[in-house]
Amino acid sequence: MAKSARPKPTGKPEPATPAATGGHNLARLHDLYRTMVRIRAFEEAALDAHKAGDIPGPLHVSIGQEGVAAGVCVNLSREDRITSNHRGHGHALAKGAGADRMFLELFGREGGYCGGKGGSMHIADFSVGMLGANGVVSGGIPIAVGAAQGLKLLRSKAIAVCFFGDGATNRGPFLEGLNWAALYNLPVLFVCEDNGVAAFTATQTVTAGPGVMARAASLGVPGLSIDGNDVLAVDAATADLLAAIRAGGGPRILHAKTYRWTGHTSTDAAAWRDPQDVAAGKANCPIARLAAVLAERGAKDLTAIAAAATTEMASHRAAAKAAPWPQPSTAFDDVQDVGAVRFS
Amino acid sequence: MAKSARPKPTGKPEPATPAATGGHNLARLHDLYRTMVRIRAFEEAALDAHKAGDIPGPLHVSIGQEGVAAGVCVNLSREDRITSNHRGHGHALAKGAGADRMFLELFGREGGYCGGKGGSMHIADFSVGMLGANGVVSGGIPIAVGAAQGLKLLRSKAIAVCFFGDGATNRGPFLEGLNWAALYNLPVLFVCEDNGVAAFTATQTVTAGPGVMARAASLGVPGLSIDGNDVLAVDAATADLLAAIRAGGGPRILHAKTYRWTGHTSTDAAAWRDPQDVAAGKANCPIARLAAVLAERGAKDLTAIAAAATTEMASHRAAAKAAPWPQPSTAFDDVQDVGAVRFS
Amino acid sequence: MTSKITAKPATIETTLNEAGRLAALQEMRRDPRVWVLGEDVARGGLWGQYKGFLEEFGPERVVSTPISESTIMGAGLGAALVGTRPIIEMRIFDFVMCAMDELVNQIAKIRYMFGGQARPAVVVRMPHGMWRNSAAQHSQMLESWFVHLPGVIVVAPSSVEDEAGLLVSAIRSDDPVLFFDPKDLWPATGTMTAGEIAPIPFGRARTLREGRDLTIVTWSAIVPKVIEAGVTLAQSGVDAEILDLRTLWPWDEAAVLASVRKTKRLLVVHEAVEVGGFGAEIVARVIDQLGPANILVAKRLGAPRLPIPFSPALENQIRVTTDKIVAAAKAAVMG
Amino acid sequence: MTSKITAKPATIETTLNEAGRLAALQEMRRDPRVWVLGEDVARGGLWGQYKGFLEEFGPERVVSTPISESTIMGAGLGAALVGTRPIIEMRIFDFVMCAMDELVNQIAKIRYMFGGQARPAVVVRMPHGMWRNSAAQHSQMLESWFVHLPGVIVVAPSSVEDEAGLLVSAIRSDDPVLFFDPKDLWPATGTMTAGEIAPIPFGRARTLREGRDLTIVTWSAIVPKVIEAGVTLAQSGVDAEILDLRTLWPWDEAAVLASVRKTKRLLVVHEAVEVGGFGAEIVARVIDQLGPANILVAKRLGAPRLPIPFSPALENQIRVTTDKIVAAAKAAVMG
Ligand SMILES: Cc1ncc(C[n+]2csc(CCOP(=O)(O)OP(=O)(O)O)c2C)c(N)n1
Ligand SMILES: Cc1ncc(C[n+]2csc(CCOP(=O)(O)OP(=O)(O)O)c2C)c(N)n1
Ligand SMILES: [Mg+2]
Ligand SMILES: [Mg+2]
Repeated sequence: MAKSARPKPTGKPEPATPAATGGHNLARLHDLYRTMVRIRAFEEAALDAHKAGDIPGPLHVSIGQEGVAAGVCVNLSREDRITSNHRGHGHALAKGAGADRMFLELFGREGGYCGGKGGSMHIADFSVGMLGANGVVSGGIPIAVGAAQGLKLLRSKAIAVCFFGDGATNRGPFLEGLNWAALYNLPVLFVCEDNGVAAFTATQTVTAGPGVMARAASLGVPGLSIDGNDVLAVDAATADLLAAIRAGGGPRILHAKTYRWTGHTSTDAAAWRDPQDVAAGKANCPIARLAAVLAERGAKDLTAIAAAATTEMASHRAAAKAAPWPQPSTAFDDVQDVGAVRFS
Repeated sequence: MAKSARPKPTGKPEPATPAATGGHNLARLHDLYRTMVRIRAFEEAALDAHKAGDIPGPLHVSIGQEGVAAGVCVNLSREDRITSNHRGHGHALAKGAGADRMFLELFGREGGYCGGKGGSMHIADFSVGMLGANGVVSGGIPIAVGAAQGLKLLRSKAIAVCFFGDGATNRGPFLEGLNWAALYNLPVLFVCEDNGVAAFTATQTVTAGPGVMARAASLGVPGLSIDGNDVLAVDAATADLLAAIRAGGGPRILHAKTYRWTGHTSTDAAAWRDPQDVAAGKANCPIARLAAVLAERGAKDLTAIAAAATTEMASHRAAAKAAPWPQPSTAFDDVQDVGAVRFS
Repeated sequence: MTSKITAKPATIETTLNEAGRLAALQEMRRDPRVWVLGEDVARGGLWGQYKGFLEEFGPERVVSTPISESTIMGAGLGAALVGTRPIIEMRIFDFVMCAMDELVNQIAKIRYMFGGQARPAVVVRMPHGMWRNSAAQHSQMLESWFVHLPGVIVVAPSSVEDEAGLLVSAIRSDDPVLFFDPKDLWPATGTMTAGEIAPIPFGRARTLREGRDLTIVTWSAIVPKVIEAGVTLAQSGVDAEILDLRTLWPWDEAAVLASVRKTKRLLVVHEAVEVGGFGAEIVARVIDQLGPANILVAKRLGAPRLPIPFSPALENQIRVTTDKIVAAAKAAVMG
Repeated sequence: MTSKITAKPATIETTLNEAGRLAALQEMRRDPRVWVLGEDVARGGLWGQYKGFLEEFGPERVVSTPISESTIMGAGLGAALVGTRPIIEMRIFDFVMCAMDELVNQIAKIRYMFGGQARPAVVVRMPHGMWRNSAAQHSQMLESWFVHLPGVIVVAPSSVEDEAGLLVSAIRSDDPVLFFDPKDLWPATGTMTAGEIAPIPFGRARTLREGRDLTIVTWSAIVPKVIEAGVTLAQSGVDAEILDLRTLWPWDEAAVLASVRKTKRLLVVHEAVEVGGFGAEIVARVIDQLGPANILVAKRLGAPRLPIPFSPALENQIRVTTDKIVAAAKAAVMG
């Protein structure tokens, strides 16, 4: 099984300079680039494997949205926690989860992060602070808020980051969770990954009022709204917000406008979308945009990095396909300690 | 059994003039006064009956908050619907429910609005558009929103009014319901009766951000914030908001600041409150304030109106105490048509 | 799949999904007070159960909603209270957990609490059950919970004809109906009468097979496997009587009792967790009514008390399969 | 009521409410990771179960929350995932309906879904049951639902000693524990051992009375009435064995089977609705394990399938009473 290249957790994150993206040092730009192309390569391989019938169940990929996961997580240390949603592969990879064990999980094989019990929608890696994807829209909001509250109680320096989509802003937990975080001045960053759609419905057709930032402000949570396809803007805004949070300033929100290239699930062609919109969305690729910046600064290794990512993911995919299924008896493990059943 | 004096439903409500409360005609001021003293008398009689052991279960009275129920409901016709919360006697009375049947219900007797099945927290009178109190905080919000949606679908001219407390603004249904109402441009007026407390906790200690109006605005629901103990201000603001709603302008919110004289339930002394606050709250009595306006305009019959209300409620109370218990077998009625059980 | 007229003019062959679509379509045409609300319904719904509805009935009667489950449920109730008849589409049963106050504390109780003033005539459609490796949060079966909840009717069809006829009844019912579409069987095909879909009354089981050796009581998505098991059993000389309950509240106690009186052996098969499932109620009731002395065996076969795992290797392990049904039935007949 | 030391130095006499308070107090003193969140808890909680906690542990460990049930439940879970041990106070069980996604889809499944990585060590306290005419939305008993829900432990004490000892176990448990405080019994008095409260293991029934004629299995707020009925029955020559299950999952099947093997007659008594209640599971399991041939009677006594009405005249009508228990037990012995 190929070894997964995890991005090194950036212990003390270097503060980014919001205005001058040129101020980023080249290593960090490379880090961001590598994370994004690894996510892209992961998602493309997963999509392909799903089409090939090797990944069972529903699959939600985040192609086009890589800038948000990468730009946020580059600012986190391993001790920081994240919660994610149904479209969480990118968040997990950016937080340092191993692509190898993720692929095994997607394939439902032994050695997967959840031993094959979770699949795509439930990937978690507690060892790197990834507290799990979630199959319920908004499900991660109260969990992140509680994690932040627990961390504060334990006098930890770590903080919590909560990724959710635009669709989640219409469920009750959004109001409750943000009010709660502001009330107890909790160290949590809410990240609204706004791709404009929720399943098969354009979010603006089911959302009233001036938008997520106004909602958050009305609940006492300030923040920044940025172009989520500009990974440097994401990085810079996150750094600013985290600085405030780590200084005890309470919760913040990052609203990142982005675009999802594919349909809702791997089997959804999203034929209802305006082809021009789709083309425009794809033209605004976060990876291509960073590549342009890097090229301007003289980077020559981009193709190699992308190729390495593709090779890496292909090898994880192949390894997953070759991996054994979990022992059937493990279906009975990890329900509960007391009162567990063992029969079939 | 004494006959209940229901306020006549004001078919075509006369628009109030917000600025000049003096512009109110005297009959309307009397109407408002009568409604308020009837609510006060009802609540005092109920509180006393509860202390005497004649009313079982929890009892939440609205003494001090009469201005909101009266000022809002004077603008409604019988066809308009309201939903209420756990502190709903005033809303029911102001909407035209009979104090006689309300007392019977509080006492758990035959002839009560719910046949003794509901009690104080579940009074409803569908015949006057009162769609029910609710034992769950925020429970009435989605119901009111749906009622408005149904009315719109049926091409009815009626609208829905949703009464809730400040405590309800921290539950998810507040976000969902307001977004929904704005989205579908529904004819619904949200009324936040803000007495500053939720059970045994001051609401501001558990609420972040700039407040309910900002939350509503962020969800696309504009409105007015007024002194809820100034019944004329409530009347005027409601008239304005309803005019907009009835003109097809979509939902509105009325935020009415008020004060609850008693503890959370009839058995709660609310000893934790600052005695000075309590004194100030009581000094700002909505009934006394309107009485002053009426006196200035030469009204002489206020004592008589108040005395009549007290007498009326005493007689309903006595009638309820003398009334028979519901037939035990009725416990089996009104569960469902198909699949109902009959045994004990 | 679009329904196609078969040779026999009186019936059509179609999918369970399409049967439900036709039933809702018929009722929305019949009664302008009927409407549907839920996520993505204007696009035909997640499962295509409402395909073409927007075009025919417009956006006021085919309401695509925000992801606001509490309000989908609660607004449906409110709209019923003023005289409309909403079909509340919950997409996948598990999400109903986001709307339980509205369902349990409001819809189920409102008529009773208000002494009969309220008539919450809603249908709550909640596609449920295990389905192509969707893991713990998209596969639950908790239908037994609602049998324990006063104020509601619980429907769990398994066939094309029942999906259609029971949905018509549900939409016409003045009681709130919890309608568990068997989502794994959406593409299952079958025949139904052509033309007007007649309502199927609640509380009547369907006898899928007559037999003398034991009574198998079952419902919902597991039914095709039970039928299969019945064939296998017959081949090995076990003559099983199979009853599909179709509705769990009210349930056809008389039919079950009559059958068990004959066979003296009862096996309840359901896809849900065995512990605390509706099978327990059936066994307890049969024992209560017939007396232990008149019964030789009363057993249940359900899933072990585990969340649903994702991997096919694990899901298959805990699923109730045809083999397990055959084995349990044989054991019951030997026992 | 404050606990007072009685003549026997080894025990104290106190209320069930105070027993719970002492247990939580002891555990919060023992383990700084334990904390409590819920509405009004800083003021001692709705029921006084946390009186004095704020003063001793401060506002970070005694967290009065907004009326945000989803987040009370979900934040408790999140805080557990980083290593704290929250007591999630839900005030009144019925409000848990506002937090079912967090309980059912998240807390109960998270360990399993994540292959063992998560340990949701939370206690969810949910005072439940009929209580001084509080009507349908403040009186529900749905404990059987959670027996059917994999991933959780279900506890339902009825005595002072069990409230204390089981709450200590719950707080120390790494599994999520749903703790049903019997709210009608808050003021009930009883004795418990003085000093350190020892944990009571889950899954062990308590025999309240030994007898030969029938086995009555029961739990929660109805227990004092069953005890009373036992005395009355004895006076009329019926010798009932009474078992208080105390925990419903795991439940003490061995104790129940042993008793029914002896008496051959089973009566399950619970306050909840009979249809689909946990009594059904007990009957089904006993029949399954002992075989119908070895049992003379297996019956249940619970409430009829109705929401709880408000009026004393109606509530009394549908309640399980001592008289009904006596009558059911006599019928079981005759039958
Ligand atoms: C409570 C709940 N309701 C509905 C769903 C079905 N569902 C899954 S993802 C999704 C859309 C979510 O949109 P968004 O949050 O914007 O995320 P995106 O898919 O766009 O990344 C829906 C409706 C769900 N999983 N949970
Ligand atoms: C969902 C829910 N949580 C908690 C309660 C308990 N409770 C009843 S009233 C109340 C306070 C409500 O405060 P508010 O809405 O401001 O109304 P007020 O009592 O001040 O009129 C609480 C917490 C409840 N009934 N429902
Ligand atoms: Mg989206
Ligand atoms: Mg209040």
